[in-house]
Amino acid sequence: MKRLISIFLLILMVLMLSTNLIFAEGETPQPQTQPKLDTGDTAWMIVATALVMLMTVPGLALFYGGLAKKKDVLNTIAMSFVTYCLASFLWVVYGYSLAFSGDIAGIIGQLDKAFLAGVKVDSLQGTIPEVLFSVFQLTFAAITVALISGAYIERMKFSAWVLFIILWMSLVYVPVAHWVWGGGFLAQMGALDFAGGTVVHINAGIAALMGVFILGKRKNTLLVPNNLTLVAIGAALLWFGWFGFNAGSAAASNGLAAQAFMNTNTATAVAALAWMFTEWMITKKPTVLGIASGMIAGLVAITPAAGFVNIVGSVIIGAVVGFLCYFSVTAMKPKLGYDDALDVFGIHGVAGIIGAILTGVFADPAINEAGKGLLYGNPGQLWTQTIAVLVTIVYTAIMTALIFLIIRIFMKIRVNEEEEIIGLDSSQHGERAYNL
Amino acid sequence: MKRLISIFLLILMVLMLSTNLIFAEGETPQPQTQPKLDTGDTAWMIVATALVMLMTVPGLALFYGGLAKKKDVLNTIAMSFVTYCLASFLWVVYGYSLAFSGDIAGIIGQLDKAFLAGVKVDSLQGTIPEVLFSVFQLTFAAITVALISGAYIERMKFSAWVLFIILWMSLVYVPVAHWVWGGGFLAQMGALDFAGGTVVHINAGIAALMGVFILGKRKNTLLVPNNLTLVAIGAALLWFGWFGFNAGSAAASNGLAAQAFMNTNTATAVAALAWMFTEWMITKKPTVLGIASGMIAGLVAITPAAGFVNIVGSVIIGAVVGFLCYFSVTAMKPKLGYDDALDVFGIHGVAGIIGAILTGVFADPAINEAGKGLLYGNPGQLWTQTIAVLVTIVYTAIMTALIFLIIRIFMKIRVNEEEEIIGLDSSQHGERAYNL
Amino acid sequence: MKRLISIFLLILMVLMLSTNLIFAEGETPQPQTQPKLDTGDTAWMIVATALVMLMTVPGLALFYGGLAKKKDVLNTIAMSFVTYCLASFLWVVYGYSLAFSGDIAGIIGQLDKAFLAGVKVDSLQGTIPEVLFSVFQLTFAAITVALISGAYIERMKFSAWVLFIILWMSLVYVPVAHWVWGGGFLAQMGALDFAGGTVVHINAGIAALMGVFILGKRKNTLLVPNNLTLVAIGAALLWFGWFGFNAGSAAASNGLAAQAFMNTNTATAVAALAWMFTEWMITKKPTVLGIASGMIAGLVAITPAAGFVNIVGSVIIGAVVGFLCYFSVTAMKPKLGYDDALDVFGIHGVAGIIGAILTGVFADPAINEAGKGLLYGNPGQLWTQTIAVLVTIVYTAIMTALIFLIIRIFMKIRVNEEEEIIGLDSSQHGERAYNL
Amino acid sequence: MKKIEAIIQPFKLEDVKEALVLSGIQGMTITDVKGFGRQKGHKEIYRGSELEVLFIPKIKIEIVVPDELVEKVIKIIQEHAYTGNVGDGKIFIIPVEDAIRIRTKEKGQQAV
Amino acid sequence: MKKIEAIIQPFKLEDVKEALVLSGIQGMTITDVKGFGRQKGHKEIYRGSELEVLFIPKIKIEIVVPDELVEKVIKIIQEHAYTGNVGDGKIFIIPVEDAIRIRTKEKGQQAV
Amino acid sequence: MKKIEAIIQPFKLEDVKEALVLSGIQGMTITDVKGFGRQKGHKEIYRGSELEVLFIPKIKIEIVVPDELVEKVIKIIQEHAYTGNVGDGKIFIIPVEDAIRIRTKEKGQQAV
Ligand SMILES: Nc1ncnc2c1ncn2[C@@H]1O[C@H](COP(=O)(O)OP(=O)(O)O)[C@@H](O)[C@H]1O
Ligand SMILES: Nc1ncnc2c1ncn2[C@@H]1O[C@H](COP(=O)(O)OP(=O)(O)O)[C@@H](O)[C@H]1O
Ligand SMILES: Nc1ncnc2c1ncn2[C@@H]1O[C@H](COP(=O)(O)OP(=O)(O)O)[C@@H](O)[C@H]1O
Repeated sequence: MKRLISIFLLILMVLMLSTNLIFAEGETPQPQTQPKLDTGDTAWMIVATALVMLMTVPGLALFYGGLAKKKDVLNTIAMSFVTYCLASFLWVVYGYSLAFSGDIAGIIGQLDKAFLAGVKVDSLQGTIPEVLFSVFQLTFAAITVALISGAYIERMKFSAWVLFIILWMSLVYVPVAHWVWGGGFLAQMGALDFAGGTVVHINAGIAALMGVFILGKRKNTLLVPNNLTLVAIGAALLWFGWFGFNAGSAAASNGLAAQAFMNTNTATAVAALAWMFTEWMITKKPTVLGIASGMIAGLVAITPAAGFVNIVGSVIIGAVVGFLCYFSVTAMKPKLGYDDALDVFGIHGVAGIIGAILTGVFADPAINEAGKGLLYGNPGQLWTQTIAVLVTIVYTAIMTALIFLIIRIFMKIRVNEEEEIIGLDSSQHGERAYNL
Repeated sequence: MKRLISIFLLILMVLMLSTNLIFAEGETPQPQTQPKLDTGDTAWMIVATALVMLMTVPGLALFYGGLAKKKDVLNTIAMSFVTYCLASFLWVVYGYSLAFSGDIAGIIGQLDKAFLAGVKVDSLQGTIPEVLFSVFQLTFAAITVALISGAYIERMKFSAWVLFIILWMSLVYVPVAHWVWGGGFLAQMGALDFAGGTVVHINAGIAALMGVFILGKRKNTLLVPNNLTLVAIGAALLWFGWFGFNAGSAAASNGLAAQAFMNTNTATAVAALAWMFTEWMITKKPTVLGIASGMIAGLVAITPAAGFVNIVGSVIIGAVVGFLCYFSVTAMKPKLGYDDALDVFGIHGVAGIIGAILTGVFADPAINEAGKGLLYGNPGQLWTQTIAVLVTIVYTAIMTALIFLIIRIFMKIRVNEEEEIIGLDSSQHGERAYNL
Repeated sequence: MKRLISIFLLILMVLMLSTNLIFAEGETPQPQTQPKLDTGDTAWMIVATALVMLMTVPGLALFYGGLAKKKDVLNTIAMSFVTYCLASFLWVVYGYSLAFSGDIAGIIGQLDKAFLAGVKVDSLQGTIPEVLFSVFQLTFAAITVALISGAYIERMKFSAWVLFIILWMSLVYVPVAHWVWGGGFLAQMGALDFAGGTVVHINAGIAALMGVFILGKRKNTLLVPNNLTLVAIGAALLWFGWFGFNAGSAAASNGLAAQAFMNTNTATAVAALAWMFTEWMITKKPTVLGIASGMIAGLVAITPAAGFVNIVGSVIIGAVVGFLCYFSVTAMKPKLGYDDALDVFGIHGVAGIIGAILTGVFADPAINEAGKGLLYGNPGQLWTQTIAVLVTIVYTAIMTALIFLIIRIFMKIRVNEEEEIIGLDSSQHGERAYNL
Repeated sequence: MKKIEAIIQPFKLEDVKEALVLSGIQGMTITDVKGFGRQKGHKEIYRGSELEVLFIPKIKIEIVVPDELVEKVIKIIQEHAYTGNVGDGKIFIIPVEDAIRIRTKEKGQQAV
Repeated sequence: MKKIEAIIQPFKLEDVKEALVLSGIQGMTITDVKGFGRQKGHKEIYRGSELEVLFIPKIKIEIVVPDELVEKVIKIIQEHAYTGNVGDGKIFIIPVEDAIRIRTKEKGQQAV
Repeated sequence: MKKIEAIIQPFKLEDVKEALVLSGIQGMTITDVKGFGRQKGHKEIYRGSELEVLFIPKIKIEIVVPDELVEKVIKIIQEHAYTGNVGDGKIFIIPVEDAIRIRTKEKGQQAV
């Protein structure tokens, strides 16, 4: 634990120093044309932020927690909770600034807004307060890291996870967010990503996959959900919160937000049905877990597309992803044999990639002038999308491996066998979920 | 399952063809005066829509799921989840258009907005985007059908339920919604229904009652709630979401929405207390389930009245309904002997009727000029309310019976006895809720 | 039960008469300059109100319910639920009026707005409907009383609790709310309390402490959480709802609301981490309950400060309170030996006091002109804060003791030993939480 | 005295208990157990991961009775727990040397 | 060797265990069971639907002891599980032919 | 016939069952129990309040077998439940006078 703290302080210092030294001469943040604050837009964005927060705490925590084995449920919940808390802290310390303030060579922002320096109560970002924009973005950073935890559960030491959060958020999330949303090189390339298919889901999915290769398999790789009612609550709250995630990414209270809302709802519903019917056909039983899994796949796939495609696009994206992710989870994973406990790669990674690509196909300029896909005469978009996806995959894969190596220097990453058998709730937290 | 799909396609085709053939000459949708988009109204309505979504997924699913027997909890949850997903899909395909686009003889809308054709990102409905209006209405359709499931649980085949959703939504919900809200004949008659007492609750309540007559009793008709903490969460989320349902029905962010909010809160609180104290008097124990049931009764009863009555009206409606529904559930049901598993008729039907009638009594023109009740010198309103209620009851009862007959042609409606005994979670879904 | 009703009617009458007689000559409510309704502000405040409602129902109910013993979980939930319902009713009857309408000698309001008389659909409070302001305030009253219940659980008769709600809300909450927010003497003194640290948390914390002295210890004072997943859901919903509580206290959709949001998020996250790391250091295990407890401590402490301090202030407040509350709960309570079952004093009382004092230190006029703390050259503020805290403590302590004496006249306050052993779910409600 | 231990199908408990009570049996103790035997379990499939449920929920009834009642009790259980399907369960008879009622300190047959 | 099976009130477990440990007993196994007997159950009413709770939660303690300790153990349980109310429970004594400690393969009295 | 009652570590159940089935054992009944013995429990600390978990989750396996199989079954359990740590558990052998299969009314060794 003490080790943890000192490592953290070290990282913090190195980060701060290095960015300042290397990039001190970077250009100053561009002045933005500042229209007046719109109370309606602000109202929506405050709520959207709260909704995205709810996705991690408790949405994801419950979705993952319910799927964990009975003896690991609290550890699984704790991973999401601590991620949200740590990410919240790091974001105001340096995350926001490095991702969104200025730009250095298209790669990273600057540190001038560390501790939100210069972000005044009346600073605006578009028509909403900048501080609101900052906390909205914070919730995205938090959930991205938390998503990864689902792959690692039932074996990873809690202290190693805490260290992982700090490193991965700093070295992977913040730069990638800058590339896509902060004026970095992917943004400049014209990659379409309405609400974070690449930054959030592909990013998390690949990190999950890479991590489980390094972590190794659990002794018992069976999925034995301790409480599917928690999974139902979690999936529902994720859907509910995702309206903030996707419709909130319009950054305004307008028709585009409404369209993103409708697309999100449609693709999710269709994906849940697609998964359910596929499963029904194949195993003869439509499961609640299947419906819930389909929902998540649909939500992920529509994320990059929500503000670009029309309703028909949404239906198709939902149907495709519900169908394909069923197989990525039930066929591909067993075939390849990696132990992605809760299918973070199989759902977030795969659906994220499908969504990013299909955005390049279905983006309808009648919905949003900013995006024109293959079907509307712009095949080049597909290429741009592919590049953006590949860049993210490569960067994340390498960095995640590196981060595990760094952690290994300081501590064991896995609990020992006995701790794994008795469960991480007891060994890591000294608690039991239920006293029924 | 394949049967299910082919049936669905058939229905879809028939519906599309028939409405187009018969009603092709229907008048075009009336041009509406289109004021500018208001970001505040839009912000509220986006959130209201998300709130109503939350009522079904997971609100109702948990409320019902917690009340089901341990071996049927997932099936009960699945019924709500699949309803929301299917309704979401059907709504954008043809539901919205038939309910809200144009009007043919006061009975049904047209198909010109199938797949939201013509609903542009900047189309407005009042001061909010039309696409937002459409998805808001979608959430109402979904919950109405989902409500019915509570009556049928612990015995109905999942495939039969899926088919029921499609048929009932198409043949009952959409037309009735058109009559009351889409410019159909009840709207023209001047029936007051602020947020859907008739369309949603009476409609669902009667369908529930009719259905259980046809389905027959369960082998074990005892109520053995597997998890009352889920019931508490579900009831609370229903209340929370209902603010979107009722205050959202103002379709704007204004004093009327606020009044509807306050009325909703007041009637619900009073009804919960009324039920609790009645029960306390009679069985000597105030139960958590009683408090939760009273809440729902209050929410239902205030639904048609929320934007019409003043605070005193709300208190009285709440008190009356909390008191009466206690008896409809504990005395009337055993006396009449139908097996309405979770009291969908006893609560939604009865409270819906009480609310609709009392709206005709307490509607206060000082709150909303559009409504003037008996107490304010307009006894005719009471008559109009009664007609609207009766029309809905008769139509729903007949159509629901018909729908069950149709389903019977294609498949068995009930699971067999052994499946009922081992529970529907296992027989329909092959899952278990808890591994504790 | 009958006794309960007659007592209630009595109180009501006495209250109404006395205030009217004594204060009939009080000045009329000041006319306020009434700007136009802002739909954005209204949208946010509608949502904020729903969010604060969610804090009690089901947030607090689950947080407390999950921590209760298995045999007392429903009773614990019922205490929160019935509180919200009763408070909702009493608030529209007389609570709002006495707290917020007019002012008599700085001590109490008037009864002219009983049953919201004169609060029209288009009456405004600032830029939002007055009826919305009223229901927003209602949710604060409800949660304050509900908070107290956590200290008394597992021993108090449900009927005694019902009576307590009525008395405490009328005799403690309403006056104190008037003093601080309704134009009463503390408001006039210039005490800073953005969202209710004093009125809500210190108030509840002291009432909790005083009550447990009078109630006496439970036979089994061990904390045996029946279901920590409920605690996780409850804590998360409290955090989510608290955005409405704190950012909603800006009463507008603007930069200040955004700042309050960000401060709330930051302090909460930091406090959760501070508690977790402290615990990790001391007991070698970071617990989920510790993280959740730290969250609540952070939320409480930032409450008075949310709209006054900057981000650095939030971090410090969070860190201090997470650290100190760990000890107030694990060291101070055992040492002093009172049986505050769920640490209402240890968390709400202590964190509330810390927050109120630190607001006087860190209030930054760059955030909010209305507040200037010690660090910004205004040491006097610290004194004002201290006075406000002390006044509340003394008043609440005395009144709570008095209220218990009054209740004792009418009924036993504790269940008997056997009922305590078999659990309050069975003895008070005749229900069981789980049939798994 | 003997202890009769019967492993039965859970949904037969109500019937069996009813019949025993009618026959004058005044006490019994039941336990939720899981059984493994000729009755095959089933599979639950969570995201393609097959969970074999080998142990099937059963109820164990324990009744201590005087020797002369053993036959009667066995007969009742046998009749009322019977469905004819594999998995109906077993009855075991185990010797009991003594019994004590805690409340009254009675011993032997008085105690049960 | 004998196995002493005691069915007791759940809230007496703590007392009984404490007393047994003090007397030198080093091991026991407990099970959550439900009992039916002279002690009446209660009714729970959910929306007017009465759920009769006939089976009352009890704890079963199993202790295997050498013959010479039987009396002592019975006495301790009897004293510490006693409240005097109906439902206090029973103690049964059952013969045990052998015992083995898995860890050490010890047999007989050594094993318990 | 004997009833073999084995108290084992929960995570050893799979192994033991597997081995028994391979050896030809066709039925058994298992119960979730909690054990107290030489193996020390642990403490859970909830907000500073220490909850001593003295009773440790164990699995009780009950198998009724003809006398001639007793040794074999004991041996298998002993081998497969063994870890060498305190808390591995016990095996008790209890006489059974008769067994009945409810489905077929078979008695004695046929029944198990
Ligand atoms: N040898 C045995 N020892 C203890 N319990 C047994 C034994 N054989 C079977 N059982 C119990 O009896 C139940 C029913 O046995 P099974 O072989 O499935 O069907 P049947 O009793 O119809 O032959 C099992 O689930 C198990 O609990
Ligand atoms: N004949 C019996 N066989 C097995 N267990 C019994 C028997 N009679 C009673 N019990 C158990 O003993 C418990 C207490 O018995 P009961 O008749 O209620 O009270 P008391 O022991 O005071 O006479 C019952 O709940 C049941 O678990
Ligand atoms: N005398 C006994 N009677 C019944 N069960 C016992 C007895 N002694 C131990 N047990 C059971 O055996 C388990 C293991 O015993 P323990 O003393 O902890 O370890 P070991 O078996 O290695 O000596 C205990 O948890 C308990 O369930």
